[in-house]
Amino acid sequence: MSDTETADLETFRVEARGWLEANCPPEMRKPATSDADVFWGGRNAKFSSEPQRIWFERMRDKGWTVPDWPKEYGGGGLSAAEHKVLRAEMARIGARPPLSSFGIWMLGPALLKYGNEAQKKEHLPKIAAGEIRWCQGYSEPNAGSDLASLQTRAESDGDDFIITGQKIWTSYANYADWIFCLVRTDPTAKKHDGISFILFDMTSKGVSTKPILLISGYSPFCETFFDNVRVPKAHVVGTINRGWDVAKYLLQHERAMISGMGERGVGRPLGQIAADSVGPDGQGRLDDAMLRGQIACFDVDEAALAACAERAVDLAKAGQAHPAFSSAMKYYGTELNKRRYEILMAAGGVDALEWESERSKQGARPRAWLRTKANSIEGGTSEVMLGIVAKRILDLPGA
Amino acid sequence: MSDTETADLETFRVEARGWLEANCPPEMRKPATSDADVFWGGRNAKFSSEPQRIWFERMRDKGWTVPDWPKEYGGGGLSAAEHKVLRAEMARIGARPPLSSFGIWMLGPALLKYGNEAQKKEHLPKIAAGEIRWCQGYSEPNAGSDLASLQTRAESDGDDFIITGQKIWTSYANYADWIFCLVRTDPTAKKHDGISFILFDMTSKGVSTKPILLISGYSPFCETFFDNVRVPKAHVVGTINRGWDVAKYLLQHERAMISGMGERGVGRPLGQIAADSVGPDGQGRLDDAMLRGQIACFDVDEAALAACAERAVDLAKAGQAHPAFSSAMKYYGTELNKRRYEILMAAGGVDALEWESERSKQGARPRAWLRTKANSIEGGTSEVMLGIVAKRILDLPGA
Amino acid sequence: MALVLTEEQSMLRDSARGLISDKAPVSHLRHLRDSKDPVGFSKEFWHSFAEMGFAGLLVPEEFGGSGLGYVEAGIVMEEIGRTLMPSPFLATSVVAASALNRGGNAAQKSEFLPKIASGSLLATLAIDEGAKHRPLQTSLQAVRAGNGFKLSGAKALVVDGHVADLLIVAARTAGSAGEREGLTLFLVDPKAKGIAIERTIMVDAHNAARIEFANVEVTADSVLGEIDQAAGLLDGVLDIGRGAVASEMVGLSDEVFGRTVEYLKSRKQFGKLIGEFQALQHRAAELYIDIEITRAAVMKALQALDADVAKAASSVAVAKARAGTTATRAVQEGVQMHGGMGMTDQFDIGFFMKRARVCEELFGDANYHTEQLARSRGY
Amino acid sequence: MALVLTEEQSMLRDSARGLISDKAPVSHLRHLRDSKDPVGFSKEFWHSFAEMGFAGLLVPEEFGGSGLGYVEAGIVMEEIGRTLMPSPFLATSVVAASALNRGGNAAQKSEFLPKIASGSLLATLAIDEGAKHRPLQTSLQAVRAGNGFKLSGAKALVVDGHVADLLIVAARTAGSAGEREGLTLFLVDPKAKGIAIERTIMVDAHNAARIEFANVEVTADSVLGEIDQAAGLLDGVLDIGRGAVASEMVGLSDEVFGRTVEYLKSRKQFGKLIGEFQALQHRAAELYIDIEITRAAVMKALQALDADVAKAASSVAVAKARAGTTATRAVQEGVQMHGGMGMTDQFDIGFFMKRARVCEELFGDANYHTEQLARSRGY
Repeated sequence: MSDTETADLETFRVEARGWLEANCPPEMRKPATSDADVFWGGRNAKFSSEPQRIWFERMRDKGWTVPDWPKEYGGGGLSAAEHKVLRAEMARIGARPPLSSFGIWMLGPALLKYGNEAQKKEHLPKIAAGEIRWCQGYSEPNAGSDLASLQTRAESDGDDFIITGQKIWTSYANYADWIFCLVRTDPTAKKHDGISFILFDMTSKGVSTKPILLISGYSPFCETFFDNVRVPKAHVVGTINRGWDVAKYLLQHERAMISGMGERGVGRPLGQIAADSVGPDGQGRLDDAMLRGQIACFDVDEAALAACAERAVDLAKAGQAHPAFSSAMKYYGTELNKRRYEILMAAGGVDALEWESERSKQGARPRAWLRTKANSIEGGTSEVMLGIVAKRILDLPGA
Repeated sequence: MSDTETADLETFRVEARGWLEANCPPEMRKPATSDADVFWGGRNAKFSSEPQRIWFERMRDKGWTVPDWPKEYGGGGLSAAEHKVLRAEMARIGARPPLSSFGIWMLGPALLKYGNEAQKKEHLPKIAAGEIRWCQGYSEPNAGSDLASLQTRAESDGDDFIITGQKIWTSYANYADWIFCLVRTDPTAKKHDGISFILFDMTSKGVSTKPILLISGYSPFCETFFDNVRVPKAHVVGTINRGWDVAKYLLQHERAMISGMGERGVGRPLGQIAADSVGPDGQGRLDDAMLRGQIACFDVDEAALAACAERAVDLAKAGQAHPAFSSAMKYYGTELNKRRYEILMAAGGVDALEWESERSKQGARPRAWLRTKANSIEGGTSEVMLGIVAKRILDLPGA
Repeated sequence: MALVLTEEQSMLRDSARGLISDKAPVSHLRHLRDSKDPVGFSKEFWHSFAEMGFAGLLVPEEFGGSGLGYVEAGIVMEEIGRTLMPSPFLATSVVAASALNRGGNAAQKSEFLPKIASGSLLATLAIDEGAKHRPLQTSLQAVRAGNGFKLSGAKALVVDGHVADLLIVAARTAGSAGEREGLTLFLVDPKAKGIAIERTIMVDAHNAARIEFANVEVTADSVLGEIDQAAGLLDGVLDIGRGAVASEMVGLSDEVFGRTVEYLKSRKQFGKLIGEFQALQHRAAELYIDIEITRAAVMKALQALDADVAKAASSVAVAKARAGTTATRAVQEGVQMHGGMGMTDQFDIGFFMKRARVCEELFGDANYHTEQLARSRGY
Repeated sequence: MALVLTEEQSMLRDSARGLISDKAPVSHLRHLRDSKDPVGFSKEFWHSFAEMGFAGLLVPEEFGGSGLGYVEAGIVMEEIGRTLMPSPFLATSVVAASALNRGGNAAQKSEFLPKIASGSLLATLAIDEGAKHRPLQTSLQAVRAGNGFKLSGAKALVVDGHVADLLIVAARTAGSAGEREGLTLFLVDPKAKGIAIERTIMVDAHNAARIEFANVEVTADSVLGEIDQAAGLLDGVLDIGRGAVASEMVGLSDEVFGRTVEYLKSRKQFGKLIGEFQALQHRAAELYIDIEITRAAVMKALQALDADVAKAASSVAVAKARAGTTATRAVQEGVQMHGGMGMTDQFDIGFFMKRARVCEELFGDANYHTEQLARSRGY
């Protein structure tokens, strides 16, 4: 980086810091404590508080719901370096994201790469402004890990497709305005061919949804049914029958996102949480030597993973990242998060077994524990991730 | 068991105890401390001590080198129940086996089941009497785990086969008098067919051996070469081209034997050995909390495996054993033994890193540690064992 | 003794399995949960259970029971583990019956054991106070008052605590938390003044309660065993309970494994049955081996208990520790191999994961028992 | 700082790799071992190494060194790990150079650092006395005698102890074993009266010695750093050594993994390349991920050392612990996947297993560092 660039970046940092200090309401400087406290946008969006509204609107007006998207599509137009500075400054004061959105995390990057100009103009600004809430129609009941074997049909009818089939694991489908969806447009082609990536309105005739109850209780997941839904062919992103390319690109974003999930590095350290239940022994160590060992091994691995996540970003910036590395991170991050919750359950003992009491916040810990079991399934199972590493990184035969 | 049988067994126990007390020299009532201290028999056998000779000859004369073989073949003719009593009585006074022999452990059971009368009469008594020392010619350099892909050829020439090829991992081939060997008698058949199980003298023209140096140092293993070795067809055990049946039967005996190897339950407990190096903490626990946890987990698993080994015998006696269960035991037993030695190395620290000093008994511990790494390879790799369990016990498709 | 079931034991297993799988499959638990059943188990079924002699399985014949041993109790627990049937068997028929039988005087035995055998009395041991199982940490106070005692304190996770007719309460009559001396067991009527019982809805939809004691008066007759000297009695009773829970976990592990293997043989992905994938085959084989080894360890512990409860501690520690790690592995592999379906409440597999977690905590988890083994071996 | 190599660092890596792989492949170590070489490394090669600036890599430029940092030292160590080259780099150029540079006075620095940089002086830290790495347990006594001290005691596993020209000896001038206070470092001539050095032939065929000190006289000038206050200096120097050994283990892990993957792609069994077996693919993928995570953790630790040695302890503990478990896994999988061939001395893979074991023990094993992390976090 040249000296000029460095100086410009410093100027930007000072400005951003000043603006954030002046504009981020104090209430928005701590993490959301419940799902209701997260703003997802959309046609029926409601703000849970006035500070939430203010924070969202100010950030939206600056284009900072999507700081690195081009300004013409409602973004902030920041460079990668500026975006990193902004993230650091937001983290400094604990500012929460003003808008949560699958449009931002998933569809946006895919549209930017594969969408035509009309599609970008139509959809990106509404995502940036939180006007339209999106959901993802990928998984199907009989496809599972073998995503590409999807069966939802899109039959050609003049300028339209007529879509019929079923999706599963559609997060927040019951709240979403639009869906980005994989459909089979050529049933005679090989399974990775003949798939198209298409967008449509969830209020279209023939769309219905049904929430899925998980082992952890209520969930954002739905089953989603399409019964002869009519969608213009112009809503296909990229080339017809080449939707798998778009899907793969988007999956990489999803995996990178999931691998960063969980409570890594936030909240109280496990050792302290365990101390609440088991107390210290005569030497001030946790009075459960085996649990203590498990926590210590976890802490070593968690710190190492944090370094690796940092390095993955740096490698990407340096253009040295392997495109499949997100699968490696997804695998390890989700397995580690499951380990974390196993330890939390052991540390919590009897207290962590209550399911419906006030005292247990309606079983917050056991529900979170059970929820983590899906981490290694959703967004590509651990087995699929290992297969990708074996094939694409290690180049093992037949993988 | 009827009351009469129980009473007879008690009588036998009293007699056996009396005979052992009277006949087992005191020196033979403790484990052999070195390989040289083990008596393997054979044409060139030498006794390492007078008590060793006495003990061997007295046991041989009673048929108790092979207590449960028929008397007509040099055995003791004991029933399974009597044999168990004899083993218990020998264990009571710590009497060591009078004769170590692949003839007893492997070939004998196979001959008893598959040999013809002439073969049994010819070979079994010499095994029982320690006159002939046998080695096993199974593995080949290019076969490895895929034992049945062996390439050693036996070409028909009148009443003889002419054998050419190479074996590897032939234990004590350089000391053995005869070999039991798998050879390919029909190169056109499918790989498991066309194999024969054949016996021949290691002094035959064209046989040569070469010891293999292991990562742990000198080893009993050899490479064994056959260059146009002439062997009468009458030396085939079982049917020509059906040798794989004999081989599989024998492998089960070998696996059961290996799974019982290692120092399980003998010698000083790991916790005590570790205490020598790391000492106690303020509460009397090992002053290496993580190592202590590993030892404790090991102890749990070792005790559980001991129960399972006991149960496997009981199941076999009750006729309820799955024939492939020896693969399960082989897998776990060898993996556990490797774990044991990893712990021993960690417990030994710097002292366990010396390789050639008097103090370290010429690196006894690190050599034993390295040697254990072969446990999960020899006699069928851990991967092959898991495959057998998946296929034969769990009946998983395509396993 | 051979580590295989005798013919009589096999018959017991078959009869328990027949009854339980018929009358109380997993859907039975699901129904009790979804209907928010106030009792949490089927009283009607418990009576059939008692009629078949299961409720009094450990009760001596002179008190109307079957007079069987811990191996037999384990056999029933294993079958209970297969369908996750909620029932008073563990708390009443195993733990409380053993406490009364081993610690009770003639009057106490005659009063309570026949009722347990007939299925008319439910009883439970109230021991743990903190988040983790630490029997010697008991600090519920029993202060002498006149001829009797007054109990004050609280108990967490009392199995069946909200339906029990009799509480066996571990209290401290002397010494302080952590000491072996000074523990006493009391037989307490849950309807006594000063007792507050809160049913806790648990993750596994089985029964448990928190119980508070505020100056609860009990007579001197209510002492079970010797005053201040309950530690030894407790050790034995808890080990019996541990053996029983370990058996339940073996049944649970075996069942969830069986269901998983069936799924591997029927679910297709990438054009193959997923059971054809070698990575899953190896993991399934490892899990099978794990379960078989644990099964043997648990059987060994039950036989050791039958031989001499006082000498079974090491075997029991090994069994409970192994059962915990094995069941945890079995349910984790079960959910993972079932994929997204395994995460839905609609599939039964999640019930096994939840119950395994509670069993792991009951009477000490794998960490606790591994630690006990290390201490008993002096390192 | 970004966790990627700079252009200069990449060039350093390439040049180290070129030199080492060319002049000191694994066969170099094999030859030294089989010929029972009395020195245990190639002096000639060490001079080329010094000429290229590697010997004085950490020595400040004013003393004739390259003045580079711990990241750069780690780069060289990683390459050393790839071929298992025995050399004085760790003991002399990393540990001893750091001790002198961080703890030495002007005279000591001027005397020794230039010689280290030129490759003409070999030095080593003598610290461990027992079987395990426990720096505070140092009990070698240094008793005041006149203006100087007399040293008595013994050191185990002194790397390069039989060829060193200078020993940096950790001794106790006050307090007792286990205490931080009272440790002092001394610069000792190994030819001094009262010193007995026994070369120990190690499992990895690298160099080490046991050294006994019997009333060895040293002057007051030989004290490195402050009397009684060496613990802080030692912490830093040991952490630098740990970072270096962790780097060696990353190189070793990566190399053994690379060889194993190549084997998977070339060895056939059951009519397939063994790399086609999914169970092995998944294990290989897991190991790859393990190595990459460890690589990042080690790089993080080296950068932390470069930023501030005194604040790097946690990062270093994480790095050394991870490096130990990863290398252990890598060599175990390496041998197992190579099958019987991996067990033969003829294959190189066993050399990696042996060296990994020694590296694991050097400056504290994974258990030690995991324990340190737990303590530093207060649980």
